[in-house]
Amino acid sequence: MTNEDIKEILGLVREHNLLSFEFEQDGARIKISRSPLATGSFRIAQEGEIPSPSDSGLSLPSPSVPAIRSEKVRIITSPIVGTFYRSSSPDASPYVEVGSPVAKGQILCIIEAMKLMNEIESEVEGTVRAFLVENGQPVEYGAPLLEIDLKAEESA
Amino acid sequence: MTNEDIKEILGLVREHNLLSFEFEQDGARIKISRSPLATGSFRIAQEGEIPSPSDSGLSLPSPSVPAIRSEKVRIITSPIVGTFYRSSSPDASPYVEVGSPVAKGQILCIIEAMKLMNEIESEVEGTVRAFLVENGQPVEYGAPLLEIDLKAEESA
Amino acid sequence: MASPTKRTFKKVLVANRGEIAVRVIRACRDLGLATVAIYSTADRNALHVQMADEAVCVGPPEGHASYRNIPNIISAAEISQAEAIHPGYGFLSENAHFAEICHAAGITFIGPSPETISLMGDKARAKALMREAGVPVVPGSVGTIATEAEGLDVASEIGYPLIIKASGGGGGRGMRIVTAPDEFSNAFQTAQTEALQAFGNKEVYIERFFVNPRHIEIQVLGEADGTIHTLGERDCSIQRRHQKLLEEAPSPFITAALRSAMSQAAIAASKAADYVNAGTVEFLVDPDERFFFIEMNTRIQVEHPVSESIFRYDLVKAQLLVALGEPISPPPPKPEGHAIECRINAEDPWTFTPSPGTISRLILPGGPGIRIDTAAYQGAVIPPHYDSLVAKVIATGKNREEAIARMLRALGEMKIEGIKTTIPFHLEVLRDPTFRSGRYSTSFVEHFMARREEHSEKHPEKSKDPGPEA
Amino acid sequence: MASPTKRTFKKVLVANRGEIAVRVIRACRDLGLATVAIYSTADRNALHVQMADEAVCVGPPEGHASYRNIPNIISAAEISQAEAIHPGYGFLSENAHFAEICHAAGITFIGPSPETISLMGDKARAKALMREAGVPVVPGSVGTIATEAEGLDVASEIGYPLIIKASGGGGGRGMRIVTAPDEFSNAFQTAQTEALQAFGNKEVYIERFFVNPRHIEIQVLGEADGTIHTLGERDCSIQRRHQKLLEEAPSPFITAALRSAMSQAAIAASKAADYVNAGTVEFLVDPDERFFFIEMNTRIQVEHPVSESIFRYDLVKAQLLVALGEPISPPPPKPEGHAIECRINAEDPWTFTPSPGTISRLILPGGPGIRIDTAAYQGAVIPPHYDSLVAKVIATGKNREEAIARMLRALGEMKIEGIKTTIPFHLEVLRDPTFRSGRYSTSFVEHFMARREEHSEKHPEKSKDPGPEA
Repeated sequence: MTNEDIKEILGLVREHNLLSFEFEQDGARIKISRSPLATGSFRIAQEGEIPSPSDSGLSLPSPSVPAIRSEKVRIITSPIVGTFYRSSSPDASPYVEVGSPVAKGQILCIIEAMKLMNEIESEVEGTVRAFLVENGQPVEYGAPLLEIDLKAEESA
Repeated sequence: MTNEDIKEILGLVREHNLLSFEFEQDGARIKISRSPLATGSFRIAQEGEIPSPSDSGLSLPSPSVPAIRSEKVRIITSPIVGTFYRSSSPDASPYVEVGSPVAKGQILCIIEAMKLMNEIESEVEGTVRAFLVENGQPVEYGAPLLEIDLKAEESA
Repeated sequence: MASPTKRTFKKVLVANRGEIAVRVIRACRDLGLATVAIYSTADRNALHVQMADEAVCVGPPEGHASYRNIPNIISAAEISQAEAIHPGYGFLSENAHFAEICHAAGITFIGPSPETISLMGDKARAKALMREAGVPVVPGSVGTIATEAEGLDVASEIGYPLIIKASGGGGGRGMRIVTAPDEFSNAFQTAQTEALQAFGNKEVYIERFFVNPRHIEIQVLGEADGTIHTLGERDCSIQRRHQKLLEEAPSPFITAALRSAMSQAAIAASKAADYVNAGTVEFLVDPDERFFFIEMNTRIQVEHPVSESIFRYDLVKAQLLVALGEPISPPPPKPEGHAIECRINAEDPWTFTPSPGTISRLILPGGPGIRIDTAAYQGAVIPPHYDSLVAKVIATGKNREEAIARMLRALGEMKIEGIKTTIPFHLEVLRDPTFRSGRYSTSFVEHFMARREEHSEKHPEKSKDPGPEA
Repeated sequence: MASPTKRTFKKVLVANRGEIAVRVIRACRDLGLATVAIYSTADRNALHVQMADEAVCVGPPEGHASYRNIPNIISAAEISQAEAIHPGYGFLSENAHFAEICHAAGITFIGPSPETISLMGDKARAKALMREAGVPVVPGSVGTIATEAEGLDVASEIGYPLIIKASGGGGGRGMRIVTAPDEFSNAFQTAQTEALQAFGNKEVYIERFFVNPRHIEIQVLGEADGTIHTLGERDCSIQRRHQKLLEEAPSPFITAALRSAMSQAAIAASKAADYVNAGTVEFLVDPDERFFFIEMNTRIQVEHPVSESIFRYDLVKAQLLVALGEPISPPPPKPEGHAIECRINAEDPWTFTPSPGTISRLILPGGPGIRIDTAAYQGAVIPPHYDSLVAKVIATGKNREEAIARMLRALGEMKIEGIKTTIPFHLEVLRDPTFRSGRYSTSFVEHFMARREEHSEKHPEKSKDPGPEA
């Protein structure tokens, strides 16, 4: 064990706000005691304070929304920037409704971009659980569009 | 393990505000205990990164040097800015030496400032443990000058 | 140690803190001069300490024990072998005694002579000198007023409203406005008491009080041979309780003829005071464009960058060159464009209560036309012991409109978290129609705050403090 | 949606990132225009996203899928109802197809017409046009060279050394220097292969190669009515592998007569290309003061702030005004002072290896004569996917000496931790006697690095990398 090793350990102890730390090489012993007053690190505090980058009412992919909310739900996100529509035209009926069963490859909605209607297909089999965007709302890249409850075998 | 190694480790222990630190080379054993009063992690981290404010060879009071290093030792710091001398003139003998007993109010050294010799008196009774500044060296406000081992009743 | 007659120096001790210490270090660096910072124990991690080549701790946090501690500062210069001291503004910058001690210790004091500082520091003596020099002075008592009876006599000559001021003072303390003779007695006694408490000198004098004046100052720069340069005026009328908050140059009010007359008066004033180095002659200008000498500041001003920006001239560098006895290039005869400075203070933007603390997040503005003078950084501590100036933002444009647009943009993108700042105040002032019109006086802030108050009573939902992020 | 003929707009989408996105947002704000930022998922917390009024995520980190993703960017403009797009530099700024699509979608593209972009983007066609317009062009092939045999014929006319360049290229790729006929065959084939790989077009052309030229460019600004203004030259000779590192204006080499001749040539070039909006005509200037057209950049340049500083003229604001069809104030006929820009890149200062990461500590310089253009802040991430420019520091002084002193001061006080930066490189260049003399060419950096290498072999102990803090 060199001084460099010790220096690194001291840095880690401080970084992790430990009250004490024990370590034994051959007996493989570790003992860590952390300060109960340990606050979030500086960087975390700062991230929390950054203002929301958009005021435009666009549907934003929140950094904290995971792509998969649970093992049984898949969130479909927008692969492009455009306007979200649930049907092919104002008069047409929606491609799917909450509760609709969906098959792989089935059209879920369209994103209009540069006057083109881009059909968004389901990558999974399951049931529509919820819409996350209103009809006609603009969406950016990565914006969550809808949630699909996965079929049992998919979620396994 | 050389004296340089020990010095470095002691510096690190002080820098990281540890209460205790154990180390064993062959069995590779480490035990670290950190002060629960350690101030905000960000400030400490930053202080560590700030370049030393002085290149002038001045004796600097380190932010982490406590006024009292242990219950039994008192560090005498400079109340003014000037030049530290251990005697009243180059020919005179030093006011005190390491090991000298000192009484409250006894002159320990002088700080010359603006051609005036300012006598620094001991606030405590005890024995000179160490000088922390060389004779003739400039000192700033708060610079640690010498360490006094306190008499038993003082430290109680 | 440099001998008292030797003027040349290679190392400068900066006897100040905050943005002005940083400013002086920058000027020293531009000239290749080494720098020594001083600091109190509260400023151990301050930017000026990090930036200087050397740094000496001179005392505990309290200003009188550190940044005003003359023996420790002189001793710091001696042990670091600094041959000159730049005092910045505030602290010891207008302390003639300190300048004298520097000279006695063989240290070049970067500023005018102790005699000039002393003369201009005594407001009554300064005014008497100005009268002799033919500089228009605010009508008032000649010298100080000893008794209430004498005061009443002088008052009846001057006419009301009038103001009673402390002879040794400044910054609003020891000042009383009297609008009618029956208020005189009370005001006189209060002013004397305050003057004694604040400045250790109960002497007061009386002046005519102007209701809606502008506060305009002329920047001067005196060379050792007696040459006096001027760099136009700064309009400092945006004040709150005699504290300047926003300054601009040129003044939107001053005509070329008035500028020329005021510059001539400032030159006469400086010559009468044997003025050497940078200084500022402050005037009140009444709505009829008559101007009156108030005082001369014998140091660099907080707001010097607005003049620097439109003249493209480094005043602090010039201060150092004059002190070195080196030739300076004369400032250009005419400025170009328009500059505004906003003082960003660590204060509640509407109550102006100080808000010391740690800056947890900092984004400074930049881009074309923006200059930042600050000692702030992310993680820096604004201690409670000193003035609350955190940063000066200076916006320069080809005209006043462009300077205002740039300042609005800069303050809009500036982020300071962890402390409250006066950014929201400045943003509202910059959008205020009266400010935009350029037709404002020293009572602007009072009226602005009253309008704001009134509006918030009528529209309580809209008047919420938008917070430091607005 | 604005119709294609309607030019007025109130909201601008900034199709870029980093400091230039911040720069464009600032110019929009100065004019009261709303802004829409676009960003990749790697730039979610980027400063341009925080600063803009709105922001739209347009794709994953890779540039081709986000900042070069034309459908997503046009769609972002449509959903945010932005009526104009400013492309900045790089990415889609010189993509004629993108400019065309903008027009087709009724969006104002802030830049010259697609035809002009297309014409000047084809280096061979551009040169042919310049020859017609009487602008001196580097001696070389007329049009592209199809075969090796044809190339050898042309080469013997031009003489050696010569350079083979990709017709569709730039940035050093597809370029080969040939010093003698027997090297020609190999070089020609390699250049063709590289050109095909890099630009999808194997066409090459041949030019005379100059050994110690200067790279000097003229800033032009074309109005819709055909008026072409010039804002003097920038000297961009401090390059490493065709990447500019430091620029200054005016050039320490150019005489008034040469400046005037080059400006006239730049005007002729711009008129020949029906140039509208800001652009740059790049020239090589040989040691005998002969100048030759290289290419025209049909966008704002990275180094535009040096011209802005000495002309006190906002070029990006002018770009917006020209696109709006609003009158612009003509730039002043003569500049004042001297400006230098250092590009601070997230790279190892001596190997130039990219150093992406998180900025753990940031102190930006300030004070008189310093302008900062950056998207950096403490805590910001420099992603590995884009160019490594972190900040531009622009120092302006009354002369070159003052500008250099201020730049040295500014870079000395600048602290960037968490990533390596090229600050130490710039500090050494600024202190280099050849640079200080002003007598340098595009081979400066190569010689400078060689001298450095040599010195480090002789004095290994002194040559240690002083690190980002030096």
